Amino acid sequence: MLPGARRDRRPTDTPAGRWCTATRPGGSTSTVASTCAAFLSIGPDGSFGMDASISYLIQILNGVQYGFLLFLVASGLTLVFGIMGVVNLAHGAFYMVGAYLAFWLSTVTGSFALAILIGVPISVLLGLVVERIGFTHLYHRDHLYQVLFTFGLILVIGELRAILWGNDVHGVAVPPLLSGSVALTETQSYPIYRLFISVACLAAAVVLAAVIKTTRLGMMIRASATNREMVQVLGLNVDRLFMVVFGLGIGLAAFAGMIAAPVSSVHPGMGDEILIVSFVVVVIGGVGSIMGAFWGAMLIGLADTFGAVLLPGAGGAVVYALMALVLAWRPNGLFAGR
Amino acid sequence: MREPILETRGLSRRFGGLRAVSAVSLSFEAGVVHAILGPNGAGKTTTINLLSGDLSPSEGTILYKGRDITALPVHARVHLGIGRSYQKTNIFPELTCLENCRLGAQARLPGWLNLVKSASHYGEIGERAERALALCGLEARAGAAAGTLSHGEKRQLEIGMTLATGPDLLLLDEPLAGMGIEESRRVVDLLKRLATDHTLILIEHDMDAVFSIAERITVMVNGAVLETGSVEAVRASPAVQAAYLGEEHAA
Amino acid sequence: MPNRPLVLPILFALLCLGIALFPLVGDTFYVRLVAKIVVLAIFAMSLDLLVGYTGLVTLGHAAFSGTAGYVTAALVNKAGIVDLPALLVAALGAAGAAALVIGWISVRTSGIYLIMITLALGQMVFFFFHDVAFWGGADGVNLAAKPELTMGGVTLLDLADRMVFYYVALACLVLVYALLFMVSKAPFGQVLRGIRINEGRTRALGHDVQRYKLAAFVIAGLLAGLAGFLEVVRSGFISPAHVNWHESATVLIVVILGGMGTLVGPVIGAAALVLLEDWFANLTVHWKLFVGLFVIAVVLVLPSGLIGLAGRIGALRWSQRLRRPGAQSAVSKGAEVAREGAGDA
Amino acid sequence: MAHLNVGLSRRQLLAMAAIGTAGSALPRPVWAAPRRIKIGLMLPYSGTFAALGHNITDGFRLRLAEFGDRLGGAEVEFVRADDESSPPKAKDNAAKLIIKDKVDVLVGTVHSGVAEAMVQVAREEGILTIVPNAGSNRITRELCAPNVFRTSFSNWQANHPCGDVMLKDGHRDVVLISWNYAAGKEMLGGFKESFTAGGGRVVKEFMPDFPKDEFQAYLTEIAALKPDAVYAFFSGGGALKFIKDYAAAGLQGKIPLYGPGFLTDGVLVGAGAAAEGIKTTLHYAHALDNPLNVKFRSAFQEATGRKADVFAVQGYDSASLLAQGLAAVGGDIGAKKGLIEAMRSAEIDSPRGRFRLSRSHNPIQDVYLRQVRNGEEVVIGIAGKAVEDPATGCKA
Repeated sequence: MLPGARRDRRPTDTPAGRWCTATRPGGSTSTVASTCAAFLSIGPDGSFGMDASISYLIQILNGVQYGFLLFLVASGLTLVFGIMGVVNLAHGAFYMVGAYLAFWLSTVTGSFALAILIGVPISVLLGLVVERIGFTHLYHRDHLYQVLFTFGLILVIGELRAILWGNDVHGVAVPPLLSGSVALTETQSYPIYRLFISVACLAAAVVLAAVIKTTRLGMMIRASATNREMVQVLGLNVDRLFMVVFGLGIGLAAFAGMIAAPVSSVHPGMGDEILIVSFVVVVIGGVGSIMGAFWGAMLIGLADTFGAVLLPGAGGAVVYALMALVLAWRPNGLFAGR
Repeated sequence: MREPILETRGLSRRFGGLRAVSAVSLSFEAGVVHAILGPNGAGKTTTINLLSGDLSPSEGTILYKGRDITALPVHARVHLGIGRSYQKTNIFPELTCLENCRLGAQARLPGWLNLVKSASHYGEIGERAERALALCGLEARAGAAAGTLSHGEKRQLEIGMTLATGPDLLLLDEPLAGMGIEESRRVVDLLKRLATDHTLILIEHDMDAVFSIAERITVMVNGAVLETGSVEAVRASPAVQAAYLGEEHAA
Repeated sequence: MPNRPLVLPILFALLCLGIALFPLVGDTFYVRLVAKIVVLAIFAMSLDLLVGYTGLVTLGHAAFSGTAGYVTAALVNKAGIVDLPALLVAALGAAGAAALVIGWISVRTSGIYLIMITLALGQMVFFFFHDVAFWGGADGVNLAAKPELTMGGVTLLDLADRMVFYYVALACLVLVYALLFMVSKAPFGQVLRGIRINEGRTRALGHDVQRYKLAAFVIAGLLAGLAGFLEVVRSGFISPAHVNWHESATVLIVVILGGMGTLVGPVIGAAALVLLEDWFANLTVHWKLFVGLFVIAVVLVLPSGLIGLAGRIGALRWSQRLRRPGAQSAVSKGAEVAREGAGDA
Repeated sequence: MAHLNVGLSRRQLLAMAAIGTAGSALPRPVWAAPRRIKIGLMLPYSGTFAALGHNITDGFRLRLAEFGDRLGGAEVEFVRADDESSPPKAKDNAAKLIIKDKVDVLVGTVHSGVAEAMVQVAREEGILTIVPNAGSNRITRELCAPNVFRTSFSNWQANHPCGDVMLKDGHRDVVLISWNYAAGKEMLGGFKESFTAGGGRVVKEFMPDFPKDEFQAYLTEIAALKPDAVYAFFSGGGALKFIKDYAAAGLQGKIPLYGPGFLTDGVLVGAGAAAEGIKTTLHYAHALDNPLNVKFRSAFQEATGRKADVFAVQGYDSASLLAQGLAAVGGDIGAKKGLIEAMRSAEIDSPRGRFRLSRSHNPIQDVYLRQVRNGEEVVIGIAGKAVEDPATGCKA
C-alpha cells in the first residue's frame, strides 16, 4: 500500500539483511542470492530486506483472506438488495449466528466440519422463516420500514443469542487437520487455517459465479437484477426466487461467520462490525453489483490490513477515507449500473 | 417566417447501443402550435425529454430564444419559461388542485430559501395559481385532493400546474392520452385557448385533434425527422404517406 | 393541508404544559427522565424534517448531534469556555458544517443509496471521534463544567442547575417546534413536501431539488446539533456511542413510533421509547428483546405511529392524511421514469 | 438476576424511602429499630464483562456472610443495576440507583469509562462509593474525592513494576500491543514510564480497536520486527485469543511475552500450552501462599462452585472496607465524617496480603511477578513492594 508511510524502522538493523548473509554460505547460494536480490529490489520501505518482503507478502495474504470473508457477506447483502430491493441491516446478525452455531455445534458434535454441515442449513432455515414471517410484508413498502424492521431484528436476534449462549467471548478450535503454520523465515510463518479460509471462500465465490452464469436460477437472478418486472412477465415464480435468493444470502453470511469463528473468535458485537464494513464494500462496489462486491471487498480487506499496521491508532479510519475517496470520484460506486 | 423560439441542432440521444434520437435539427417558431407525430418508438417522448432537460443529449445543442441551454438542468429551463406536462399523469395526489398549482407558481419566486413567511401569504403565488387553475378549467375543484379527480381532470391539472410556472413554451406529451370524447374536446378547447399566447409543442396520437390545432407538424420515424412543415405540406408529403399516414389510410 | 384542524399544535401545547408543570409533582428521578425525553424529542424533530417532510431516509443523523456534543465537550474541557452563546454557536456551527459536507455527498443519491451512504458516512464520523486521541478515545469524556449565560458579571442561566436546564431544554423544544412549523408552512417547506410526494415533478415545476434537499439537510443538522449540545450538557458525558449508527436508527424509530411528518409525533415517540425502555429494563436484563419485538410490531402493525393510531381510534379524519406506508420510494419511481423514457425510444 | 430487587423488596424499598426522608428531616432517633443499609451494586451483569460482575458480587456477599449479613450491626439490602459496560448509560444508571432507589452506598464497577462517569455522579451527589475493579488512573487522581474509595488497583500500578522486570530480564527493544481504549493506553503508559526511564526502547505500539481480536496483521508485523520481547494487555476472550494466536504465529518461545496479570487470568485452561512461559505482574495471584487466601479460595468455591479470581478478591475486600468503616460508626451510614475517616485509615486483611489506602483512597499494595509454568500460574517473586499510585492531580 503506502510503503513510504512507514516511519520508525531503522534501516541499519533490519533483520532481513542478516538473514540473507546468514544463509548465503549454505548450499544453494545462487538461488538464495537471486531471491534476495529480487526481494531487495522491491524492498517496500526504503530499507532492504527479505523479512520485510515476506512480511508484506503475509500481510497481502491476510488482507486477501479478510477480503474473501467480506465478499461472502457483502455479496449476500448486495444480491438481496439488487434482486429483492430490500435493505437488510440484520445481515450481519446472521454472520454472528453462524459463528455462534459453529461454536456450539463444534462443542456438541466435536467436529468443526460437522458443525458447518449442520449449521449452514440451520441458518438458512432460520433466514427463510424470517423471510416468510417478516420480509414478505415489506417488499412493497418504503425502505424506511425495511430499515426499522431489520434493526428490530438485530435487537431480537442479539438478545436471543444472549439467552441461548450468553454474552461471553468464545474461541473455536482450529480443526487439527488444518492447525499449524507454514514456516517462512526464522520468526515468520503463515497459519494453514487462514489459507484454508481463502480457498474455501474462493470456492464459494466460484460456485456462486457459476450458478449465476450458467444455471436457470442464475438466469432469473440476472434478469431480475436488471429489471424486476421482467421476471414476472416471463412468468417466473417471484416468490420462490426471493426465497432462494434470501436463503442464499443468509447461507453465505452464516458460512462466512462459521469459517471465520476460529480466527476471529465468537463475540456479540461481531455481526455489527461486519455489517458496517460490508455496507462500505457494497457502497464502494456499487449497490447490486456482485463484481463490485468482490473488488470492493478485496480493496477494503487490503486497506484495513495495511492501515492497521502502517497507521496504528488510525486504522479504523482508513476504510472510511477510502470510501469517501471513491464516492467523491464515483458517487454510485465503482461498478454501478453493472 | 416568424422568430424561432426553440432550435435544436444535430440533437442525438443513445441508450446503450440504441439510438433513440439521431441528429434531429428542428426549429420551433414562437406562437405556433407544433405537433410531433410518429409511430411508437419513434423517439418523440425522448425528444421532449431532451427539450425539457429531463434527459441530456449525447450530441447536439438546444437553443432557446437564441441562448444555448443544452447544459441547463430542468429547473433552470423552467425559469427561462419552458414548461412541460407528462404523458403519464404526474401530479401530487395528496395535495389539493390549488396546492398543486401553487407549487408551480412558487417556482417564479425570487430566491429559493423562503423560510419565514407562510406560503399562503404570498399574494402573487396564490393569484398565479388561481389563474392557472381557472385557465385549465378546474376552478371549481380547487379544494379537492388531486388524487380524487377523474382521469380527464387530472390531465387538465397536469397542464394547469405547468401553466402556473408561467411558461412561454409548453411541451405537452400526449395531453389527450386515455380520454373520452367529451374530455378530449374540453382539453382541445383549452389548448386552443393557450395557443393564443403560448408556443406549444405537443405529441399526440389523436389525428383529428392534431389537425384541428397544429399549424406545423414534424413526423419522426426511428429517431430521425422524416418530414417537417405546415400541416398541408406534411399531409401532401409522399414520404410521410408511404411511411406513416399511408398505413392508416390503408387500414 | 386542507381542513386540517389545529389538533396537532394544540396537542403539542398540551404536552409542553404538562412537561412544564411536571417538576411540581414528579419525583426527581422522573424529572430527569423527562429532561431526557425532551432532548430526544428535539433530536427526533430535527430528523422529522428530513424523513417526514422531505422523504429522505437517513441513517447517519447521530453524526450531527455527536459532532455538536464533542465540540462542546472539547471547548469546555480543553479551552475552559463555559459561555453559553459561544458554545451554542460553535456546536451548531460544527454540526451544520458536518451536515453540509455529508449532505453534499448524500443528496446526489436517493432511496437505498441514501440510506447506505449516510450510514457509511456517519460511521466515518464515528471513527473520527473514536480514533483521534484529541477527542478522548473509545470510552468518551466527561464534561468538566456546565455552560452558563452571564451578562455583566451576573449569571442569568446556570445549566448546572437541573431545573434551569430542564426549562431551557423545554424552551428549546418549543422554539424548534415553532421554527419547523414555520418552515413547513413557508414556500421552502412546501417544496420539501413536493419532493417527498413526487420529486421528479417538483423538479419539472422549476425547483432545484438538490439544493432544497441540501438545505433541509443543513437545517436538520443544525437542530440535531442543538439536541447534541443539550444532551452533552444534560448527561455531562459524550462518547463515540453517541455517534454510532445505532443512535441514528433509534432516533428514526422515535420518529416512526410517534408518527412522522407531524412534529408532535417525535415528542410522543420520544416519551414512549424512553419510558418503555425504562420499564423493560426494570423487568428483565433481556429488555432489548422486547424493544426489538416492539419495533418490529410497530413496523408491521403501526406504520403511521402512535398519532396515526390515535387518529384511527378517534376516527379523526386527518390521520388518513399521514403519509401512507405503501407509498413508493423515490428510487423505484425514478427507475420507472427512466424505463419509460427508454421504452419509448 | 435483576428480579432480585422486584417484588417484596420493591415494597420494602418504598418503605425505606419513606423512612429515609423522614430521617433526614429530623435528627436520627438513636433507639430506632435495626438500622438498614441499602447498597447499590452497579456492575456488568450482561455483556463481555458479565462474569467479572458476578464474581465481584459473590466475593462481596461472601465477606458479608462472614459478618452474619450485617455491617456494623446494620442489616444490608442490595439493589442491582446492570451497567452493561456502556459508558453512555453510566450516568443514567448511577443516577437511577442514587435518586430513584436511594441507595446509601454505591459499589461499582468494572469498565473504566463507566466507572469515571459513575464517580462523577457520586461526587455530585456526595454518595459513598467503592470501586471494586475499574483501574482508570483518573479515579484516584483528578477525580479523587473524600467519598470515593477503590479496593482494586490503578492501571499505572499494575503495569509500572513490569518495566524493571523486563529490563532485568535483559529486554531492551519491545513491541507494545493493547486495545485502543483508555484502560489500554493507561496500562501501556504505566509500563512505558518505568521501562523507558530504565533505558528500554519501544519499537512499535499497536492499538487495535476494542474489542477487535483479529490479531494476525499485528503478529505478522511483530514477527518481522523481531523485538526482544512483547508487552501486551488484553483481557477475557481477547486475551485468550491473543495468546493462542501468538503461539500459532510461531512466536511463542522465540519472542517472550509479558503483560499485566489480566492477560493470563482466567484463560489458562482455554489457552493450554499456548500460555506456557508468559510472565505477568498483578496485585494478586491464585497461588499466593497465605492462610487467608487459602481459606478464601475454598470458601468461594464452596459458595459459588467457581474458582475465585482477582475480581472476587476485590469484591471481598470492598465488603471488608465497608465493614470496617461501618463498625467504627455503629452502622450509622449517616455519620459520613467518621465513616470516611475510618475507611481511609483502615488496614485490610486481604487474600492478596494486608494493605492500606493512600491519601487518594487507592490501595498501597505489593505487585507480584507470576509466570505460567506447566499450565499453572506460579508466583516467582515480587515485582514491586508496597507500590503506591502517584495520585497526580488529586486535590481532595
